[in-house]
Amino acid sequence: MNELEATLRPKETEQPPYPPKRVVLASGESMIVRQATRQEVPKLLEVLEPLIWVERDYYDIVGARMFSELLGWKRFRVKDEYCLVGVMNGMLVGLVNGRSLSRNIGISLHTMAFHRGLRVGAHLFAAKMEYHIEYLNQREIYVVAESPIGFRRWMIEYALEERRHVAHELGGVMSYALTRDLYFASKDRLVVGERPVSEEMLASTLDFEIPDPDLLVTQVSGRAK
Amino acid sequence: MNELEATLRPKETEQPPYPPKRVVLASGESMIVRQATRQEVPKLLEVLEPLIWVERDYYDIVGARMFSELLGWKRFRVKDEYCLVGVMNGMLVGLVNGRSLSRNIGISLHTMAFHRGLRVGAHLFAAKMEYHIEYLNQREIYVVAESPIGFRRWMIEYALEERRHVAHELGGVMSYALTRDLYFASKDRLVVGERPVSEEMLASTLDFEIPDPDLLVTQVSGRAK
Amino acid sequence: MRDVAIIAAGQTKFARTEWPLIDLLVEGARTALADVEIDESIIQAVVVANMGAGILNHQSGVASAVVDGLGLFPAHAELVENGPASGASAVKMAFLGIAAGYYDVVLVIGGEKMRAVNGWESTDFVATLTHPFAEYIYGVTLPSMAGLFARLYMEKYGITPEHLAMVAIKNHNNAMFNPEAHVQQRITMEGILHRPEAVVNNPIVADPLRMFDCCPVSDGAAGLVLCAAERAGQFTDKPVLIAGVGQATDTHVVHEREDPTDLKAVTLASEQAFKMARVGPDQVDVAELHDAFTILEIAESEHAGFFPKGEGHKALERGETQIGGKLPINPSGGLKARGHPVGATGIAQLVEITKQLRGDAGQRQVKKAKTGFTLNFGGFGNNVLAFVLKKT
Amino acid sequence: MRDVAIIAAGQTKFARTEWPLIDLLVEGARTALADVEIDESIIQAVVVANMGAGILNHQSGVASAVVDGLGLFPAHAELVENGPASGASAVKMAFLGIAAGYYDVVLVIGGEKMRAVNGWESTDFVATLTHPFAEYIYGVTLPSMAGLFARLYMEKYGITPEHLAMVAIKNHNNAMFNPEAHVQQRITMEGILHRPEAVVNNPIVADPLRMFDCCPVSDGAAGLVLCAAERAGQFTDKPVLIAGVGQATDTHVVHEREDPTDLKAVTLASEQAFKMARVGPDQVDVAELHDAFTILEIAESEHAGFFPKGEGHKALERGETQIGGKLPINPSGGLKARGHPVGATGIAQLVEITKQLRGDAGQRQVKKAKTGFTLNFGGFGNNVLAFVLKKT
Repeated sequence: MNELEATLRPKETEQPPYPPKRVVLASGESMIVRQATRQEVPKLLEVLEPLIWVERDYYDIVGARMFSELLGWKRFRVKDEYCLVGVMNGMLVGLVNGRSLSRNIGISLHTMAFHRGLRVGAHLFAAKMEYHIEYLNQREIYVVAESPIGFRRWMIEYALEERRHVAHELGGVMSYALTRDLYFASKDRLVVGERPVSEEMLASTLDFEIPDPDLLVTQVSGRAK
Repeated sequence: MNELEATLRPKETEQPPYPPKRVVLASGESMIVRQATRQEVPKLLEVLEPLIWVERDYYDIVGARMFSELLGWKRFRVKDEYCLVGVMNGMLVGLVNGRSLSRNIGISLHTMAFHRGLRVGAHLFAAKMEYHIEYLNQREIYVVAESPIGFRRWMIEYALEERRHVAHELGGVMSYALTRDLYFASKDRLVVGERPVSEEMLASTLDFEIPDPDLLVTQVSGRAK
Repeated sequence: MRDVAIIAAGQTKFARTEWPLIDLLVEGARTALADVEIDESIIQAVVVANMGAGILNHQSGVASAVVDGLGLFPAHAELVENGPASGASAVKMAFLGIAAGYYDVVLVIGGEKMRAVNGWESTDFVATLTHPFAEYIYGVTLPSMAGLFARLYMEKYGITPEHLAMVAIKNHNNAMFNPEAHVQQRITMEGILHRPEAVVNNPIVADPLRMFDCCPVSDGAAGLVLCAAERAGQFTDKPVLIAGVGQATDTHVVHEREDPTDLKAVTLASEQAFKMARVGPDQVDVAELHDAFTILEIAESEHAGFFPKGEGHKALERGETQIGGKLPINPSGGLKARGHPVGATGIAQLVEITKQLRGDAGQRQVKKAKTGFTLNFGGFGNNVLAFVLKKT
Repeated sequence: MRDVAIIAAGQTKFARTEWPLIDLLVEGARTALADVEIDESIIQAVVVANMGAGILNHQSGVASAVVDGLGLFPAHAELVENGPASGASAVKMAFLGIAAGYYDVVLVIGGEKMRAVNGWESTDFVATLTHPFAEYIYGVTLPSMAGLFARLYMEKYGITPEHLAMVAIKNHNNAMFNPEAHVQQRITMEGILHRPEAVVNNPIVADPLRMFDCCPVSDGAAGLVLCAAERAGQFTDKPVLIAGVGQATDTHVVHEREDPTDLKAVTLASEQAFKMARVGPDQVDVAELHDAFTILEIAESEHAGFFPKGEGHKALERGETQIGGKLPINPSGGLKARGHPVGATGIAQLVEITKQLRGDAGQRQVKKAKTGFTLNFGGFGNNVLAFVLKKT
């Protein structure tokens, strides 16, 4: 690493990993939630790319931001970012990302589900909160939403606390916080799954397939085939 | 007048009278608009009294305020107030009142019509504006509305100007102003009628009848008979 | 197809009321039911006509609610919506159920609670019948559309503002004798058009249409009891026969019509009704037309076949459409003065003709009326229904 | 009364779509029309079923707009609203018009564009069918009402959450073979009820009802072409006869019912339909019931007469209501998995039964189906329609 690069690259903090877990979904199928690696980022970008044109429900902004965040992680331009993926039957069904702002504060970035009707997004968002609170041991996580749906789901339904003086790094809007208290109050109905995950199961997630982009756009945009 | 009364009684300014006019309505009937006298106030109060309980369209607050304003005029507790009545076929069909705040500024108080479908209210409001601008020669009139209907009709449809720093004496809400320019711009479609009114016609308005209170409440409240 | 008769008819006073929608509809139904001695348990179905329950009153399932209000379980119940022609459509539906032999007795009740919202909102509400992407989004309203239509029609046929005023004056006069009319106010040509005061008395709404060219915004309900003709004699000695039912649609977007002054759907619906009733327009003794705007009464009187195209205003001039004239139009006061609670109108028209044919129309009675006609104009002429009624 | 047959049936895929309401309805109609070779100019009327055009889409005059979209002028057109039973009501209206001999060929098209609004708003929209002053203002929603009903019903008859889950699992399985179904997702008892993950997989919506006990919020349209049976042979060699049509209403306010677990209107409507069709429930080979909530499929299967009261869940346990069982219920996936665009549902049920009776239901075909039954449940059981269809 040359000197300039060292200046441009944020210093990373050593962080405990997210231990993979298995979640049995409504269908009886298992979804493995595990941390993604930097090397997997190009594959994730491929999934996100077609979504950056889908205006409905703000998929465009969420897709584009997640694209740039993951790319930032890959190119060493975001400090302490991580990404969790959900893999079911060898297929990528969703991803979430976030980062640490400091020792005590986590930043929730984005959540995307590519399979409908099995609450993949709910499980992944919960896993993200679990990581920040239970493994990174942070005090609270700053959360914002691009879409009204996200706002209703997290800010309102989980009664997140306002942080009037914290402009979230995603666009500078006022932050909401998921605190340790809120997390543990909701944990029973929010955070599920089994650990450890067998070596074999984990191995099945390593070379996951990604959803067909056309089908994906059709699904999320509601456009007729 | 004793000394105390002189203290309690606002000093009145000599004001030019409103010259009566005749307006031919859609029905072909004539409405005479003329200034009411202090002596006529009790009769006007009698008309207003039942309305102070009609919540619909804010008849209650308009009725109660007008009642107190006219009573204030009668009991010499309001400075420079006047009232115009509309009389058709010997029957009171509407009234408006206002007062002068100063040499240059008029205050629009209230407008009430007791006959539906012949635009009595529109004619009377216009007569009030005519009085302030053309006879009292004022610069502008401060207008507010209690009801959304009034607001739409005057503030919006006539594009009255905002007077952000003038709290109207009716409740302290921000005032809107009808200026001389606005008046003359709208005069052609607002202010009509003929002068002079014959002695005979004027005489026919002197001992006007007042509308039946039950019928009046039914009309304004929309309650089924 | 079985013959169907009207055995009861009634309406609430059209007005601005404080009643919620369901109460209004129930009251309208009660008024109709009070017109005949009938064991209410024989009513097998209730058809409700309404256009704005969702937009104006934030309600659905209205027909079921009306059955509940009337205690008519387990009577069948549906709401029929066809814009301002909802009333006639509901009557057609009830008619078909009886004609089929599936029902014997059906209550039809139309109503609208329009003054639940302010005037701007009610204008917007009615505008929801226009094409959402070709008309509505550009801010078109029904008065503005009628204004454009009036301008064209007047130019084409030499109609003057005075002719429009004549319609209004006539209908206001008629309504003086209709205690259920919303507007009971005589008006004069001088007061609404010729005096300088007319600019205030009768301001322009959508040039060339002025305030008195437009119907008021009313709350109200009207109802009919329909019965298989073969059983009608059990209930009344003056059943009125529904002899003809016609309907036609036209393009949604008005500017897509080859000739916007040609109200094709009015012509077709009227022809169908006359054909079914086996009478011609010349046999009609009294008609209720859909004068939401004065120009429409003139245009419809021609398209329905009563006068040649471009001659309606001449017949009006000659007084032929007044009570006492050759063909009295809108003896009730019409939409113009009776009022136009949209869901009620088509039914109120039939209520009026029923009364006229029975000889029950009081001071506005058209003499020797044996055949009557109604025309209910939905959308801007894109869904029109016509009925021919006969005295039995 | 003339016999009436279904000569064409089709539906759009139920889903979340980007189509505006009218486009959706037109597409549903096109799908039905593609099912038969017919000169469209012989279609005399279009009856549209829809509940929420006003509230969800700020539109009125929808039926005229659909005629315009299809270019079917001057066909007659009306919209029929009867809450979530609008579809069946529209079919009844079309049926009556043909039975009367007034029409020969009628297109019925039901649809709803529900995802024009968010989930909270669509829940509120459906709640507008409750009593405005006795229910709605207290914040009652349909899921909450169904939750109360489920609690009572389960207690009375010993029904467990597993029974409810069985309905959901069965209907989700059926929908796997229905390409038009909104939800195509197998679910398991373990995943939705017994695993610890079930708290997230299947959260409680209105105890005891969980997410998978409730139908999704869908956009979609479904259509039928109805024809006088005597002419049906001209168009198809597999006409399906509308043999019975039944309907009944009940109190608007649910708590005014003597026994809230007694769905009187379901019983009466079914009895009327069976009586008219001259068959009994035991002769039915396949049924589509209104499972907006899983508990309703069980309760309706009893009230319609298929099983004794309190035994519906036992028949379910025994697998009798599965495809291949004694009486397959909701082979289409039902409202639960096909989806429930409210105005479309009653018609989609008839589309499914038509396909079943024709033998066109593909992998979900019920063998030797000759007689079918549909039940469309409006309000919370205060306006219910039942149909009996027969293979010809």
